[in-house]
Amino acid sequence: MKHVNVRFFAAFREAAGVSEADIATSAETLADLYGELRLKYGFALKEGQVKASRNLQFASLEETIQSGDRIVFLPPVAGG
Amino acid sequence: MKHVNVRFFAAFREAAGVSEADIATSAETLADLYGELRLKYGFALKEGQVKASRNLQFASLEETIQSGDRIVFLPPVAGG
Amino acid sequence: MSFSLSPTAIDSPVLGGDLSAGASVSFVGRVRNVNEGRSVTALEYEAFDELAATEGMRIVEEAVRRFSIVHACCRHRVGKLALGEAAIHVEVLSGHRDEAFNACRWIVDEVKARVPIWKKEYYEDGVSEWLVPGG
Amino acid sequence: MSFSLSPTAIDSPVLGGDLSAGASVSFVGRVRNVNEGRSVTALEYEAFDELAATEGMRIVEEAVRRFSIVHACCRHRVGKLALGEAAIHVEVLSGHRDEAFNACRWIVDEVKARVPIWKKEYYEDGVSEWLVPGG
Repeated sequence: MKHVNVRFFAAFREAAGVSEADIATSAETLADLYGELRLKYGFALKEGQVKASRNLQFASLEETIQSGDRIVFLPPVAGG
Repeated sequence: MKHVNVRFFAAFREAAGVSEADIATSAETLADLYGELRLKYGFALKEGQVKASRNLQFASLEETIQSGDRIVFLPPVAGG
Repeated sequence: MSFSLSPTAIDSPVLGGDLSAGASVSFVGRVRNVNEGRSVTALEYEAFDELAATEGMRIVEEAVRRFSIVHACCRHRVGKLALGEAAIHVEVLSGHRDEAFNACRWIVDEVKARVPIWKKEYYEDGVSEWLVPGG
Repeated sequence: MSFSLSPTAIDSPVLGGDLSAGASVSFVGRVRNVNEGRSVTALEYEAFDELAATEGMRIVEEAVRRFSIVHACCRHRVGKLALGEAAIHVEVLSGHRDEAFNACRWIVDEVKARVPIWKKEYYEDGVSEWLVPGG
């Protein structure tokens, strides 16, 4: 099991009911982890609509996660 | 002879040495009048570089002038 | 609508003191009372602060290189906004107006497309929702 | 260069109170210290006031119709200007940013091309001259 920190923003924050969570997971990649969280919290967005950040950088969903990672999944941005 | 009022701006004002003049002329058109003034004051600009205003409206240089007209010849504009 | 000739100084806030910079273009986007036909009563912006700051700065610096402008800055509002309040302000200073207009427009577009900021709209009927552009 | 997230109101002077207008673009053109390689020390603008006012207003009104914008205004300075002083200020308010950028740019271009205002440049070497664009 890997232990990662996940922060939630906007629609994800509201669906999860929390701003962040320490999560134990067997997911290989960010995409795998998003799949797990989507099931757990009922996120509406499909994997194809989501981007990710790992350790405060943009990250591909194909990236492998490691224990200690600080992860954020990003709904489509809507600033401006 | 026609009697018209001519105002001068910018390079024309400096070349003429006055801001306006009441002029008696036998010129038919604005172009003719510009030709007269160009000779009289030594304006550097050729007729093709100049536009005109007659009675506070833009006017074609082909327009016929009449006594009482208020005329301005316009060097190429350079605002902004 | 107005046009006026001013014999006295035009008070216009412009960036910086670089006297080779002759053009300043600024953009303000503010909260409208309507979006796609629905009556909006308020907006809320939420940002992933750390990444938004990094990516926003990257955009501004990229604009300076790409358009050879002298200066650029961008502010984006977060939190809850009333109608008419400014959501984003971009200001660009450059030698000539071409680059100033192009760079300002580019920064606005890139910030909308790249910076992790999300918008929730509150509607007159009591409903609210996080917008999903293209979703 | 800067980018910031602001949790408090962004103070940005925008035109009017029309809450359907979400975008404001403004342009300031100011006196540069150099033009076509010559060191400029000051500028002077002279206008044929009556016709400049008429033609300037025509441009602003034409912009409103042509770009379907909400509001536009333009101020042009006359008299002698020091380096860094604003020569022209255009501000446009519209529903969306596309028209706001296009209309603002168009107004600046049209004012330069059509309004009877003339510019004299004063150079470091003591010479001064009335500019003849394209001449």
